[in-house]
Amino acid sequence: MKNNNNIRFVQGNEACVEGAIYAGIEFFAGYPITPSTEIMEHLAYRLPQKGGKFIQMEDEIGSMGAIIGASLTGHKVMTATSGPGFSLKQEALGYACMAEIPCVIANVQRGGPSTGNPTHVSQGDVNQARWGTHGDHAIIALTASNHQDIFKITVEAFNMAETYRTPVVLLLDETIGHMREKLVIPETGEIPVVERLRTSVKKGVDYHPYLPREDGRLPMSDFGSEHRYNVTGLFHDMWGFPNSSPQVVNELLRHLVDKIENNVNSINMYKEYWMDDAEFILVSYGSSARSAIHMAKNRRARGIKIGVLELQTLWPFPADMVKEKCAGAKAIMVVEMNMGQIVTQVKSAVDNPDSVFLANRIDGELISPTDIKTVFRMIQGKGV
Amino acid sequence: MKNNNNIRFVQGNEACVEGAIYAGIEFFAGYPITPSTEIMEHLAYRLPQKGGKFIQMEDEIGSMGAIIGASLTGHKVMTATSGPGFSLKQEALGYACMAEIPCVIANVQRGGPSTGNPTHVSQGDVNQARWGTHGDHAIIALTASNHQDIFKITVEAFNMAETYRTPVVLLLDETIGHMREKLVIPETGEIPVVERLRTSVKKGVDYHPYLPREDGRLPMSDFGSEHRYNVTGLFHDMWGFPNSSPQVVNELLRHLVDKIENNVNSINMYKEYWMDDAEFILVSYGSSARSAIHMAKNRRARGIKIGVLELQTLWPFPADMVKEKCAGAKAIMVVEMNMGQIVTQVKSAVDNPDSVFLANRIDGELISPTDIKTVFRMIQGKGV
Amino acid sequence: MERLRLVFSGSGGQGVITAAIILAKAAVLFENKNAIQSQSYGAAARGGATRSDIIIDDSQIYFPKVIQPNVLVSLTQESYNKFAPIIRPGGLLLVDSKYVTIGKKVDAKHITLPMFDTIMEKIGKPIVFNICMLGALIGISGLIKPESILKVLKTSIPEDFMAMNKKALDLGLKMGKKEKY
Amino acid sequence: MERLRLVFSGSGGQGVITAAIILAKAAVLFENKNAIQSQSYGAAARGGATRSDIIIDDSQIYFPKVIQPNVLVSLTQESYNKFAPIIRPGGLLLVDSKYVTIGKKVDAKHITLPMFDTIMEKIGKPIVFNICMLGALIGISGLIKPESILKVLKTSIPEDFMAMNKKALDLGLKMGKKEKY
Amino acid sequence: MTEKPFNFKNYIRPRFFPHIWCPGCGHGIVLGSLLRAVHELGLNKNEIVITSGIGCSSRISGYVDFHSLHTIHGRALSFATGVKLSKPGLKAIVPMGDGDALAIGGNHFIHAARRNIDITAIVMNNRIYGMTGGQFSPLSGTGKKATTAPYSTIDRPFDVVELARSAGATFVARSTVFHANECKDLIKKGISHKGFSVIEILTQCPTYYGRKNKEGDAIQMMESYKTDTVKIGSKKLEKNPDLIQRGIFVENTDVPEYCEAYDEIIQAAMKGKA
Amino acid sequence: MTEKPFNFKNYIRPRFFPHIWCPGCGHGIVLGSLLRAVHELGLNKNEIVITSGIGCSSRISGYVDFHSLHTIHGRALSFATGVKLSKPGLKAIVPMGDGDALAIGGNHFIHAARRNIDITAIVMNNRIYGMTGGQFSPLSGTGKKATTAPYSTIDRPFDVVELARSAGATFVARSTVFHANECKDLIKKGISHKGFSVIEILTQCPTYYGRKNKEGDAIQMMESYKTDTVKIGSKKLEKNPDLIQRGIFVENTDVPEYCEAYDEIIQAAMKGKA
Amino acid sequence: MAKGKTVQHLIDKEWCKGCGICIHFCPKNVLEFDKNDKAEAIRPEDCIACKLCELRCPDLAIQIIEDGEGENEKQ
Amino acid sequence: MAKGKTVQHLIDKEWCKGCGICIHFCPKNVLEFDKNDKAEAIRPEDCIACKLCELRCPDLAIQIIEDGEGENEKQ
Ligand SMILES: Cc1ncc(C[n+]2csc(CCOP(=O)(O)OP(=O)(O)O)c2C)c(N)n1
Ligand SMILES: Cc1ncc(C[n+]2csc(CCOP(=O)(O)OP(=O)(O)O)c2C)c(N)n1
Ligand code: SF4
Ligand code: SF4
Ligand code: SF4
Ligand code: SF4
Ligand code: SF4
Ligand code: SF4
Ligand SMILES: [Mg+2]
Ligand SMILES: [Mg+2]
Repeated sequence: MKNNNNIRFVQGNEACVEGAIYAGIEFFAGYPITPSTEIMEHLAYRLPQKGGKFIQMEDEIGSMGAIIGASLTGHKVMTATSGPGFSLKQEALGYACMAEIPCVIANVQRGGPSTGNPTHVSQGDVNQARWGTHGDHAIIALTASNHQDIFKITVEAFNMAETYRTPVVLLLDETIGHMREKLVIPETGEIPVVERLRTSVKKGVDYHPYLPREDGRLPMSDFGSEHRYNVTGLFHDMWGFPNSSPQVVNELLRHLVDKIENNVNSINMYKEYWMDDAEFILVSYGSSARSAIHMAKNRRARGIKIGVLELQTLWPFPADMVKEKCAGAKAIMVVEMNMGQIVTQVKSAVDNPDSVFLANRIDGELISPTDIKTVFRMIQGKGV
Repeated sequence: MKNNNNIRFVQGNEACVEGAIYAGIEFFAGYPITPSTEIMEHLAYRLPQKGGKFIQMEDEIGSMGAIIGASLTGHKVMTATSGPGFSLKQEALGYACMAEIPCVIANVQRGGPSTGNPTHVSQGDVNQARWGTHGDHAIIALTASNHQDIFKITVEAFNMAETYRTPVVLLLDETIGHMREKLVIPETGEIPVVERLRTSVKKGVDYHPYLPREDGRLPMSDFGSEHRYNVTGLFHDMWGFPNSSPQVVNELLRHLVDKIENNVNSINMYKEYWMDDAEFILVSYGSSARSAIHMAKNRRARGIKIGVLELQTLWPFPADMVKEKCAGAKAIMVVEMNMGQIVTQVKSAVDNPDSVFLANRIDGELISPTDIKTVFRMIQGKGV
Repeated sequence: MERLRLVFSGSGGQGVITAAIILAKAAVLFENKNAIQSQSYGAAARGGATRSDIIIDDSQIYFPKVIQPNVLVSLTQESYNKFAPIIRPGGLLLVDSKYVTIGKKVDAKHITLPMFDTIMEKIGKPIVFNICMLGALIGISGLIKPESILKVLKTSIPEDFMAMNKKALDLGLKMGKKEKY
Repeated sequence: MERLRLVFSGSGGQGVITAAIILAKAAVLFENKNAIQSQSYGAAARGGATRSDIIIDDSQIYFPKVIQPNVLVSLTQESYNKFAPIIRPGGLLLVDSKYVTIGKKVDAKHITLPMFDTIMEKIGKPIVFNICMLGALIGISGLIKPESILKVLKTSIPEDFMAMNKKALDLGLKMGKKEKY
Repeated sequence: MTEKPFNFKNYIRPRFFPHIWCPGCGHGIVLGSLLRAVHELGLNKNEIVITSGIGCSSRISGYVDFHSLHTIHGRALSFATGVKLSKPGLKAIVPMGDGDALAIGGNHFIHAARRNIDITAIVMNNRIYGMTGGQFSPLSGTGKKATTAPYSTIDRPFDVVELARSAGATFVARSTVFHANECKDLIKKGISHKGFSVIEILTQCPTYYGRKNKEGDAIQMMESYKTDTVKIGSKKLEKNPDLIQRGIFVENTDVPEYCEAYDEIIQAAMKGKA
Repeated sequence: MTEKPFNFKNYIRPRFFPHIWCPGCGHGIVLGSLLRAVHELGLNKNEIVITSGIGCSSRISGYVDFHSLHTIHGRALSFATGVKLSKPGLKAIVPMGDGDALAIGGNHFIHAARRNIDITAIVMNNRIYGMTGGQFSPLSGTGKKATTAPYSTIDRPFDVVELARSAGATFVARSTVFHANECKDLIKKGISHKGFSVIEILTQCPTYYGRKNKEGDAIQMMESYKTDTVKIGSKKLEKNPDLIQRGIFVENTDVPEYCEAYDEIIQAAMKGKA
Repeated sequence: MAKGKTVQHLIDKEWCKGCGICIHFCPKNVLEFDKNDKAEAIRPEDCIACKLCELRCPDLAIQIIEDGEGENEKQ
Repeated sequence: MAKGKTVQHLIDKEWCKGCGICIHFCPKNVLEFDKNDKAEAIRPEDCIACKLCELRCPDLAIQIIEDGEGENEKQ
């Protein structure tokens, strides 16, 4: 059994903080907003203990700018926010996509649009995470439904940010962020941690910050070290200098999208519950998945062949995996707390879109096993 | 024939300004950004001539705030921007959705993400217009491919903003915004102009700013007049006061989405070219549509049964109309300048998604008839 | 162990949320159980009735909210009025005699204890009211070992305050043990 | 009328874009034609070679860019070098003798005229160089009535400058008419 | 002074009372002063638009029976700019939290001041982010505790008066909720002033700032406003230059107001003068 | 002074020359002054990070052979804050346009000043948005013409020096491109200063500001910098108080620098003092 | 204002949150907490109608009505 | 600096944009436009090596090399 010191009873936001610390976070910049604030509060306390830096910026835009700057000096960085702040970060988030800056952005979702329902749960920012900034681009967005998994996907978020040189969005939600439950801090080495890939090009030899290696990866050089190069949000050549020639634009944009979309399988994380013989499948994620699992467990106990596919990677959407897992199911219910954002993806992914149903709740209350059961009964033609 | 005085030779951005003037714009706030700047420059000149107000704000966020404030005093309002500024406006745009503020936001698209390719054309912000702000919501987004149509859809944008009490996004692009062509200013009355629906509730009688009438519409009361009410970005009751009860949240969110999505047919604007007997269909919009029409016209001349469906309403996406028009086509090519944003919608809409192809260009150059022809040849199995 | 669903309710300053966290934490850290604690946030938390939900179980807990508590603790009249109706038939209702007057009974064991008055009389510090309540609850139900609570307290409050807290817990325990359940 | 595709090119201060707008506007407002004018924006426009495309036609014009111009006007060596290769076989190339030295010929009628020198000699103001160029182009091709240009100018420049502009246009016309095309 | 005696019931939306602020929160005193100021100026409720952002302070807009516009965090002044410029006959009042006004909202603050648009900004300075639970603000000052400064703050504070002055505000004043009558008078002057006016009011957040910084309860915090502040130029400053000054720091009536200046643009434009 | 004589070729990226700025644009003179300042300070190019936003001025970062970070409009100081705080050994230099620094970027400007983080902000003030083609800026001043002010501006200008001072900058200076040597000296002092330093440099945009406002060509505009400015406190001010002062307005070395202050937080945290 | 004025202390006990500000700062010690920790005028006769309590009550819970005042309010 | 120093005026005519700043502000009238409107030192002997032209050239197009200076640069 685990060393007792490694067991914690914490909020999900704190689990995220501990995951970030495990992953090696060195810099955080943020601006408080419910229900994400505990992430920054804990990091204000935890980071300097490890020699890391914490700064409360004047707003969310500045926070996003600061973490990009700090990433370029060679540090692992993160910011955290919720809906309104996530909207404000979009311009700079697009910059991080374009300039290929490793960074993690946690969005602990609350009810929107606008100021909305600040202290209530929602999963309404899923599509925004994909499309919130202007222009074509690709993004990685991860989520989790319990504290152990929050810890893990936070580590993975940092890993993927470094691996793909990209911003990674952590889509948590108010329920999971605020509730407390057990967290067992893994031993060092238990979860692999990806360190920044730095260039091995020596002083005096040309370093091309934006020329992908054979394996597609782009080693970085820290600001302050021997290689002086340029970073810009304009389309740019392999040295990082602005270039708007059609060929350069075309290649860079495809690179930005392909490096994510072509790695959908490596990026994809998910969990399965009773899926082996499932005739009915609940596809869910984040705190909704807790209710889905709860409901499925109960129904299984009554002999119904129902399973749960819990998505942890929302973007790039793992369409092939979903298609495969759902093949042959009588009905698929997507359980989410919005007007139907992932259900659209699932419908496009599966062979028979008509077998896909939405079990949702948008009123700020956590969707309950009973809510899902109601939809299930209706699908079965049993009424409510 | 038209009075010569009504014929202009102008940029698309100016056509948009003239449309706004025709629609009765009274207030504009903005911050310059290529390639939208001419809209504000012309309005700086045109508005005070009519007693209207123009203000250059400190940034795009402030501009969005200012037009919302001015709308509430009873004026027709607009702002204009491009990608980076559109990203910055997202938070306040969500406010306008939530508080149901009539306003028009022009986004003259350039290459993204980030600073991208500022002086080159793109249609990369289509999905952002739909999902850029946090939380579930619905939006109206219109576009056009020539100056006469820009004029008209600008008027329609103001009309729809008033009719549905909602922000309307005008998605123009660099090519159409900057190029000059003929514009004939319609006579007064030629295009109907929707005036703001003001409440007829008398002084002393309870006015409910957020209680839809039988016909679904919400008459407004100007700030400064007899009815004092509250406007907020929080979920709110029929008086506009914050309320987070699940029932209120649920109803308001459904109202915000339904008032748009349920009126998709009234909101839908499109044009058809040679569609009657078309075996091949080009679905396009904005400046891409010019190339599509050009190409189709040429192919028709060679006897090929090809037609063009030009979308002017992008959101809410007119799925039923597209499905109907495309039924029976051998192949459908979506012509757009992005990595495939509307093509995804078309695929979901039609019966046979496998017959839908993307003809796109993302390098900052206007897609050409030849580019489309190349894709067409490949579809026909003729190679390049 | 059967799944335990508790709701602690009261008003802002009474420490019901703290009590809930202590209880759940004790169960997790020192009794090898699973537990979940959650609470209402926002405006309601500042004025009005505060509520914290706790679920304790040996197995994994998924849905984290309590819809019908086995155990309801109410330390104000307002919270009692609001939450008494949701108590599970056959459950336990614990209220403080100074703050709550029982109205229409529900199908549950009703226990009213003079927790606040006892604390004020024997210790004089309202700040340990919540710990006394925990003691009483444990006394009644035995849902956890009192030592586990003390272990949690040891990690979270200054040494000097331990004695007072222990005393409050004991006072509660004593009162609680007298009640049959 | 056959579709006319023109490219005017030169450097920043020479007024080639203005000339393009005037020409297209004249066609639309005073000759009942359709016309489209576009230009390159951004960094390239500030330094380097400026380019403006014009398409004139009786019928509707959709694709607005000129890929291969029937008519290319180049007022700098750099722009000549850059754009000469894209001229349509059998088209017309007009350049200024002061600024451009013709290199490898293309399949098009090459006309070199001392427009700048004439202007400087007869008027002394480089500002009307572009109007002289328009005159020359019209003189050569007759693609539009000179009066239409004057009508456009009347709406856009101060009265005082009209005489000078008219003179520049006439000088161009005279030079142009001598050329056969 | 109007004849009718003051009764706040005429100016509030009673449905929302008792209000949501914590016991002893100074924001309620600011509310009282504002209502009295409006009353004494004899303003018609229909001519007032109160615009606020997000924060405990910003809740004030919901409590008053004026036209009320509760916007997004930090942007209230830009919304108010739209309100005022589009309908200059309205009185635009913008109560703001210190974070709202000077953290996220700092840019709109200095630009509204620069333009000298006729808006009255009341900065309810409790030196903390109250609504989000006690993070430090740009007005907290160094050496303070906050949930985001567990080791105490290193961030220096703005001086609101100096910032407003240098940005161009034409009326700048400061008071505290202890001096509730002075507050009222300054708010009256601010509203009457034609141009951008700023009234900074020190107000206690006992729940977070007070508790975290061991400044005691609301009463003790208000006592400190008495002891730690003086009227501008008071003799006491000589002995103790750290005292905070209260009163009117700037009152400049020579600068054109923005909406009026714009009216001249309209005149010119209508005469065709570009 | 270092021994090696100055040769700008050692500090630029020649590939991008001739640069893209218009003939006579003052931005190039600022570039020259900056390079000389770096040279005379004997700084290692690897220890300099130049961060800029978007604008003609912001293009400067692409021309210099330092680590260069070309960001988004108005936000350069926040990016630079991340650079500096995460690696305090680096010299952070941020050249900014007047719009970039004080329109969209005004908030980051005052907050960087407030924190006193060791960044050198060079405000290249041409009183116009050059890059987007001549809209007025918050430094244009009233009565000017711009593409967005066809009837002339009514917006009052900020005084950069006063704003920086009141926000807390600990080094504030002003010069003009006519006074290129003075610029260089002030930039040197700004870079050497430990804390947030602001150097405002008046620089001409003949293409838009000059042309629109009939201020003549680059030469005439530079002449006006000679005639319209004086050293701080010059006697000439008595006769003509409208003259713009040049020199060092603030130089305060008593205030802790932000990164150094944060190091103390780290010390405390490592010792477990929360 | 002379001492001994006839003054009504209207205290809305629903609104009063018991912060004690009025009590603490009353120059004449007129107010005290009742058993529910709500403000109460226990020495109304000492009141000089300075209205400081009313001005400073954060909850708008006190109104001081002087003799003859408030007439207009009655209809 | 004494007049008559031996001074080299390195002018990069590719970089010079002909703004005339160096010409106008040269205290000794050393510079003028050439026929392509690029700066040229036509009276180099009058140059006092004040380097104002170099300092003020917006295009980094002029370098003033004094006798003996720039040695380190030659390799
Ligand atoms: C864009 C955005 N960022 C952050 C928040 C969260 N937030 C709400 S109020 C607030 C600060 C409140 O502090 P202050 O303005 O000083 O007002 P107070 O509550 O202290 O009166 C913050 C950070 C938000 N609502 N929106
Ligand atoms: C978010 C955003 N808004 C607007 C712009 C457009 N823009 C680019 S530079 C600029 C202003 C340039 O003026 P200034 O900062 O003074 O620099 P200058 O060009 O005059 O040197 C603007 C408005 C942008 N790139 N991004
Ligand atoms: S948290 Fe502070 S500011 Fe907010 S209501 Fe409570 S005391 Fe007032
Ligand atoms: S537009 Fe103005 S600021 Fe920009 S390069 Fe030209 S002269 Fe310089
Ligand atoms: S000041 Fe107001 S809220 Fe506070 S105790 Fe007195 S009456 Fe009650
Ligand atoms: S009016 Fe003055 S004297 Fe009377 S109770 Fe209130 S504070 Fe005391
Ligand atoms: S200052 Fe420089 S660019 Fe201008 S003319 Fe002289 S050498 Fe040429
Ligand atoms: S160094 Fe001085 S004197 Fe010599 S050419 Fe340059 S400006 Fe003239
Ligand atoms: Mg505050
Ligand atoms: Mg500028």
